[in-house]
Amino acid sequence: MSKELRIIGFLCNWCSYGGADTAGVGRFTQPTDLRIVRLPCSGRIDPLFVLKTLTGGADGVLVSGCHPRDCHYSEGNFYARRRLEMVKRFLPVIGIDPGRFEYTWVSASEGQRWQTVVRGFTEQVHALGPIQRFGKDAAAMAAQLAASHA
Amino acid sequence: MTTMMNPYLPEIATVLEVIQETPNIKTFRVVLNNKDRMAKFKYEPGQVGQLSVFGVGEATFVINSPPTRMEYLQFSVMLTGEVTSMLHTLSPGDQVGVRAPLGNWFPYESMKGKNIVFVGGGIGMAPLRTLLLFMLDNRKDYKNISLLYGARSPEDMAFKYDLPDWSTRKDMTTVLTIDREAPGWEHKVGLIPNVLLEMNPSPKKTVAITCGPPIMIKFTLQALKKLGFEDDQIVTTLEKRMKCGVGICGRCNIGTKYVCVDGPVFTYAQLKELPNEL
Amino acid sequence: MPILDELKAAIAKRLPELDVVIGWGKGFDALHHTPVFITSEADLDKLVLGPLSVQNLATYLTRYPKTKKIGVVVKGCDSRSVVQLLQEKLINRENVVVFGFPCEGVVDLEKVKRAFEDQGMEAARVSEASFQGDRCTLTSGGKAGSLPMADLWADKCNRCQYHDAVISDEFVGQRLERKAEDAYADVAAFEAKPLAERQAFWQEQMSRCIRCYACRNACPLCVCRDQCIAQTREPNWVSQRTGVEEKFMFQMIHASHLAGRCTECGECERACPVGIPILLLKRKNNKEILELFDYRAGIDPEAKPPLLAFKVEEEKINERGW
Amino acid sequence: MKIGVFICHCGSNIAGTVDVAKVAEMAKSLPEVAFASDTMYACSEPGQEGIINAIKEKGLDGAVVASCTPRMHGPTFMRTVARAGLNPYMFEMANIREHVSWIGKDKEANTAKALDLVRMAVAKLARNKPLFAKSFAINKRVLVLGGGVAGIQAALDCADGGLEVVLVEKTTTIGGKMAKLDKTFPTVDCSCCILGPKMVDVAQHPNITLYASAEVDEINGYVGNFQVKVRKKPTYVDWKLCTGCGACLEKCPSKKSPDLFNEFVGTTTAINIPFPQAIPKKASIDAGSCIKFKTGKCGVCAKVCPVKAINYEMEPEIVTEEVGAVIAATGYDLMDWTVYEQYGGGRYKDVITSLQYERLLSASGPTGGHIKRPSDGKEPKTVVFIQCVGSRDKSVGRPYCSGFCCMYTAKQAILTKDHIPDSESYVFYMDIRAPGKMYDEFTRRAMEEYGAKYVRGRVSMVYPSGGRYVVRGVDTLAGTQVEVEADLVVLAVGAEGAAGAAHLAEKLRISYDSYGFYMESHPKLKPVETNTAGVYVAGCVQGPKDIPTSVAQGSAAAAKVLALFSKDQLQSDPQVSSVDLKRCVGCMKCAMTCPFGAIKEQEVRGEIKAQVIETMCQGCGLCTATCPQGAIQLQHFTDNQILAEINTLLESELEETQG
Amino acid sequence: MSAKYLAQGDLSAWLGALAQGRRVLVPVRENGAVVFRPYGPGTKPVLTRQADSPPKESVFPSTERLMEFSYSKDAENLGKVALDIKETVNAPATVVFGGRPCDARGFTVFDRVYDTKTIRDPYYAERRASTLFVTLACDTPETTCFCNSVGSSPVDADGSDVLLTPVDGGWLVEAVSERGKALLDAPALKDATAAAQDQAKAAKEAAEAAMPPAWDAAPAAAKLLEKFDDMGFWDDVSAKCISCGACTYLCPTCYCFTVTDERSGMKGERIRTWDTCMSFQFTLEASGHNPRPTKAHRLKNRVGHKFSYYPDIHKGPIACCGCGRCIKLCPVSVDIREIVRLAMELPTATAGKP
Repeated sequence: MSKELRIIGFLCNWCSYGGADTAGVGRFTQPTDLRIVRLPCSGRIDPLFVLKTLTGGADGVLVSGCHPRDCHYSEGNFYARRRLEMVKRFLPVIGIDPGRFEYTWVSASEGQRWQTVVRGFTEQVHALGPIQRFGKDAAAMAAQLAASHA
Repeated sequence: MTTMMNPYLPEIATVLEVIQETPNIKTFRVVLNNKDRMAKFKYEPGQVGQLSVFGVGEATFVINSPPTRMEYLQFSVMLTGEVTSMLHTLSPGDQVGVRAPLGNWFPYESMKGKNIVFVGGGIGMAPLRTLLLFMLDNRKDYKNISLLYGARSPEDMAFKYDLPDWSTRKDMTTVLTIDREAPGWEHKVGLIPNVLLEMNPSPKKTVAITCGPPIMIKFTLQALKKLGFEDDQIVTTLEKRMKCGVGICGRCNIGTKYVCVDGPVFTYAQLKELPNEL
Repeated sequence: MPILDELKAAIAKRLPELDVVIGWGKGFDALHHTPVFITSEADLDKLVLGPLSVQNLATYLTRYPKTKKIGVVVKGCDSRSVVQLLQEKLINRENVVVFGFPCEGVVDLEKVKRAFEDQGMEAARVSEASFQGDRCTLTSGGKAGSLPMADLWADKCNRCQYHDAVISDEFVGQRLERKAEDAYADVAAFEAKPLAERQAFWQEQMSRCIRCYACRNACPLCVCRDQCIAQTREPNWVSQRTGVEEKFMFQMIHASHLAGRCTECGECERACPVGIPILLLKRKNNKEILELFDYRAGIDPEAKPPLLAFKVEEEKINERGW
Repeated sequence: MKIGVFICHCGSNIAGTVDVAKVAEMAKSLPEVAFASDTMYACSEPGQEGIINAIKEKGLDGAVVASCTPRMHGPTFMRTVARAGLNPYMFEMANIREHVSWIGKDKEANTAKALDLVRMAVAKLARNKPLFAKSFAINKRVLVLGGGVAGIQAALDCADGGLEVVLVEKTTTIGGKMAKLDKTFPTVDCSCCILGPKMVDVAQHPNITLYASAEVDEINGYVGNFQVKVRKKPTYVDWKLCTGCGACLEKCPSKKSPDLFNEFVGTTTAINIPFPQAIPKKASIDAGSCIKFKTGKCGVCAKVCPVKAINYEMEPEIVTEEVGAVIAATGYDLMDWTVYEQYGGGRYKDVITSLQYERLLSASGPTGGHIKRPSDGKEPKTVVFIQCVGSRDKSVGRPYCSGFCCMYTAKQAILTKDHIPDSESYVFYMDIRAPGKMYDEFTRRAMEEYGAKYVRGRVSMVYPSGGRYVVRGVDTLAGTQVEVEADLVVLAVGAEGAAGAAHLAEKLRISYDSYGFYMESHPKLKPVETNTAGVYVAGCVQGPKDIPTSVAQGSAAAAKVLALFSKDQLQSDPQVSSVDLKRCVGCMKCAMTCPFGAIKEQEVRGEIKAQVIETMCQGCGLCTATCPQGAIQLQHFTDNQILAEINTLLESELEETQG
Repeated sequence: MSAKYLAQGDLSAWLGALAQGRRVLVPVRENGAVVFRPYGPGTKPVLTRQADSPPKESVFPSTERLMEFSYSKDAENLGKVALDIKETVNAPATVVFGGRPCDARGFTVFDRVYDTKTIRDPYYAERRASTLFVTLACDTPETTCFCNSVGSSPVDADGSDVLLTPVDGGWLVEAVSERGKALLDAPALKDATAAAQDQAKAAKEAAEAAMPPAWDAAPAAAKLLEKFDDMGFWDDVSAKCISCGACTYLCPTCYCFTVTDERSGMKGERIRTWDTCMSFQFTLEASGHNPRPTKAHRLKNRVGHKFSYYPDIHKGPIACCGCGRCIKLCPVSVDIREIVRLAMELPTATAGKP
């Protein structure tokens, strides 16, 4: 794969972080782009973390929690599911490809699934390439567009 | 081209010593890294400075060591917000920014030859300490000096290292008080205004200087009035949110007066002239 | 009886039990109304009503202590904000008296400005304005011009589904019972543009932002106000740096905090002194909320906001997700 | 703040694919880092000593250990840091083993990634605050839910350990599934004879309060201090008066009531006592079939009752119990096997469940221990047992093995031969799973001594033919189609969570799987704990298991409760949410989403503010993600800490754009 | 030097010449708002009306870096961290073109605070020195204009370097300052005819006559102080205020700021940004105490500062240029004219409480 891209993962401690551990224990090889932020629960994820991360220049954001109904805190991922779905649907309007953000569920035992998720998402983000950033990149783009319209 | 200094640019200084005064007050003794500037550093008792933790911000504190003792500049910091909590993590050797001196100072010239009564509460003792030490260092210029210093409890009493000297000196009277009885406490127990009334200082040829939390100031002023002090015999020093410290940024004004340049020291007579917006 | 007189009568009737009634009065020129605060019957003379009554007065409700008795005059769209505030228990039903009326719509002053500018007239120099039937007539700099109202209605009025207040204690006039369609065509049209163009659009628009937070403070549902996380260091979501991404972050905060709550009164966009079309972001969320949860905010005071609720089995969210 | 960074080699586990020395060297340049080094095994005694010495010598305020997953050694190093005199929460961990060294071989990429993870940990730690646990008193009473053998064992062990026990049973008697069994494997001893005495112990134990015919309505509170509302369902018989004499049963004219205890094999009277050894041995009326309830006339039982215990007006009663811990032992139910159309979907009277067969075998059962076909009461000569009906069958959504069926089928084959010596038994099976002590020997006895014919294969169809049933299947060992004409077909129906288990789990705030089985805290190391402090599981509520395992879990759960209650005070986890009162606007959205009811309103100087009940907060952070002002922050996972981690990763790029 | 004449057709030629080697900020339309943007080929300045944002950013950017700082560690002792600060003054040569007299005059209010005998704000002062104002005199007032009541006029040249006055087919171009004179040395500018000069004079007089009658705001200084403790008054006049910062940020004379540190890793910057006295945070102290806790207190400070404290401190001048943007762009039309007039007990359009 080409040069590493900046992919940030937000994982719940009980299922998905454990799933990533399980993948490690099983030596399930994964691309190295992903950096994981450990949180207690997917319900802890303010959708703004996703937006802040993407507009701040990350090329991809991956959220993973316990499977619905398996939340360690019983309801956290139910709320997360709605909020994350909303943020995914929101991205197109601010000009960010929704493929740069995915949320999914991986249990602590699903090492293999974690590997599949990381591989798949990393590939997906690489296919989209580096993100165009608000600020410098987009300013240049805006100028270019303005020039072409003039 | 500019000849004047950039008023926003702090001097870099090194923390020499950190003293845990009370559970939520720490004192920092700092020296400017530039030895020449440190040697030439001039200020007056009551002037304040801005301490910077770069990356967090600046906050204002009175320089509570007197200009007569220039080994270091001393600031006492009570834990309240972001800057102060960051300051509290500092240890000797750490670098800070200092913008000082700022503001006006205690009118010590006009106090010469008079009796002086200091009334300080809690962290409000800090500015009084500067002037008190300055006067003690120029003892002959002043007549009787008395100090009433109160805190909530013995632990909340700052400047414990000064207290033995102040309590035993023959050339001043010191009364210490705490709000409620505490084991091992051998001084007064009672609220400052009440103890002040008990002390019953004469207003004759006397200046009272007071600083402390707003509620204490309010009742201390009442007590001083009751004792017969005139408005211009009472001096206090104010605290406000400041940013620039040089009268530009526009937030510390009370009507026409900017606390950072016109203050922080005001007589009660001056305060009464100001609009009511403390 | 003209609606305005009916409204005055209705307010006069309820005024004795109220601390204040908020309505609209004449503004600084012929093209402006401004909120008025009625505390006595004499104040009733100040009351006006019409296509210039643009402000959503529900925004004032949360600025009073909950115990104050407040009357508020609402357009259909404004009434939804009241419902939303009730739903979130941010106001007490028994302490709010809602005066509704059939709202024909309000003008978009920006449209007025531009349309008359095309006729060589400056709206900022208006001396007279009248709204009769379906035409708006303006006198400015000694010249008079007239335009069809159809060109001047605010976008939200053209797609309005709630001309009559959805909640009211006193409703004056005949209900309009009119309902336009709103298929979120504006959102769809914007999203049809290339991705980079969308981002560049915001880049350009937000570069004008002066961070005055008029959008937030005009919003009837931005109830944090003094405690908004856009202005805190703890937590520190938005830095004071100059970048557009920092300014835009607040718009994402606003949109995110309004998801499932926004009643589309459009005050954010109207209040913006530099004309940034930020309602689009909230409309986008509302479109998705409607699709996902079949929910519109500000209709049912008993409903639960969709993002403060969940279903174990979500019908429209793919459980396995990605 | 002065932070120490310790990069662990973990032998070659990390050092093999991460340049640990380089990570340590680069960590030295990070903000706040005053010390950084690599260490062979950070978790070893010398490794920990190294950390402690560095903290003391360099005057560090916190430590970052980059090694394995915090789920493994997080607590270890928190204790290390505490031993060095720091608050244990002044610690962060970077997972550079499971998340780095073990999943990639590119040393350069791994090293860069490891450094990033260290940077994130340092950025987070710089914003950590010391946290302190709070102590609170506990109520040393325990609630046991379910009076099956696991619940009975748990209740007795707790009671013997000196605790007051509240035992709540849904049906009118304790005993559970075990009471319905005729014999138990592999000893073939009488189930009721070994369970009976334990049931009597429950009834007689001074520390046990038994609520039969009762369910839990509501559970509030937290470990050490739960408030439980128990709903006592009306039995229409005043149990304080009833002596269990049985006079009412004899005279009851309504004899066609469904017989719950006998698994609907046969019928019973509308007022009944489920079985002779029932505890409590009290009569109760099935209002659904009682003539008095249906028509208003009858009242025979009331007339014959010598102690006037009958009360047709009885209402449900709510009792509130305060306990400090809960053991859930609500067992299992059989899955609804009628989805198997190929086995008649419930239409063939002589295709029955194994549990119904137990009742046919039981001397106290409806047939008095004589095996009779339900259809015509004849003694079957050919009995076919079909295994794995609703187990290991993805087509009906039951992929798991119910565990105990192989064994009881062998037992039932043996008992069939005992009861009807000239009978033939066929067992269609997939695999024989008999891993217990003396288990495999037992199945062999069924085959070898008792002549049960084991056919390895699935049954594709059962259909009636001339008063018998043709069972068509395949013998995968012989590779042939098999057809057996059977008089009786017994299905080994798989187990699932008991009816209502999901609902109860929600009240207990614990998670459960899609089959209704409760999730234990850790499948190996915490088999009877749940993720809600103070709530334990025992027996089949967690998953199918046999009697000895259920009993062992009952005892294990009891031991956990006794250990919990060995202290007078509990300490709350300090990693909870906290409200900035200055910034809270009192919208209470946090309380709306809190899964634990841990946030309540409070009034501060006339304004509504949120307040976290620290002992109830479980630290999920949902409230923090909900609060629009960010006024409620989950300690240790504050917005600023997470933002610091994010910003650290984006930092290099951020610096380019600042204006 | 005598006055020059700029024909409408020569406007871009002159702007092009001015833009050689400096940035020229001109009012342009962006999505309905008129804002100042750097001039480039093809830029169409909007000269028919007042810009919505004043050219305040030219001299006083909404965000500016005051200094950079960096930390560095002692290799021998990581705990020993050195600090370095670097002043960052940035003053590009600039011409602000097409602002109105009120816009240019705004900076005269800054000058009395930012560059005095005792204190000099180098960031401001250097940019002020590097920025010239080519101002367009007004002809017709907008409904929110009241410059003539605060000591100015629609043709006031105070604060400008060059003044343009509309005449037939173009503008009369007059240098106001010495620095302005240098700008007139351009081929696009022709010597003005006497007729043009007369036209300009007439235009100026007409512009002044077109203004609504002036009311002298000077007496407000004392009146506002009298009303300081009358919170009922301030509650009434601030009732509709929603506490945003549009009025202050769009005000050519509002000069308050805040200072914030931003840090990434071992380095960072201390920046100053516009701040608004209408915001709760402006005076919020770390203890939670706020001397201006309500919008009434804060509005009092805004009006008081402009019409009372500033004139008091600086002996006369009002810190308001009468541009009317705070009225025009206020989402709820809070009208500072009305508040001042109410305080002065003068009649107001709405007669009584606003």
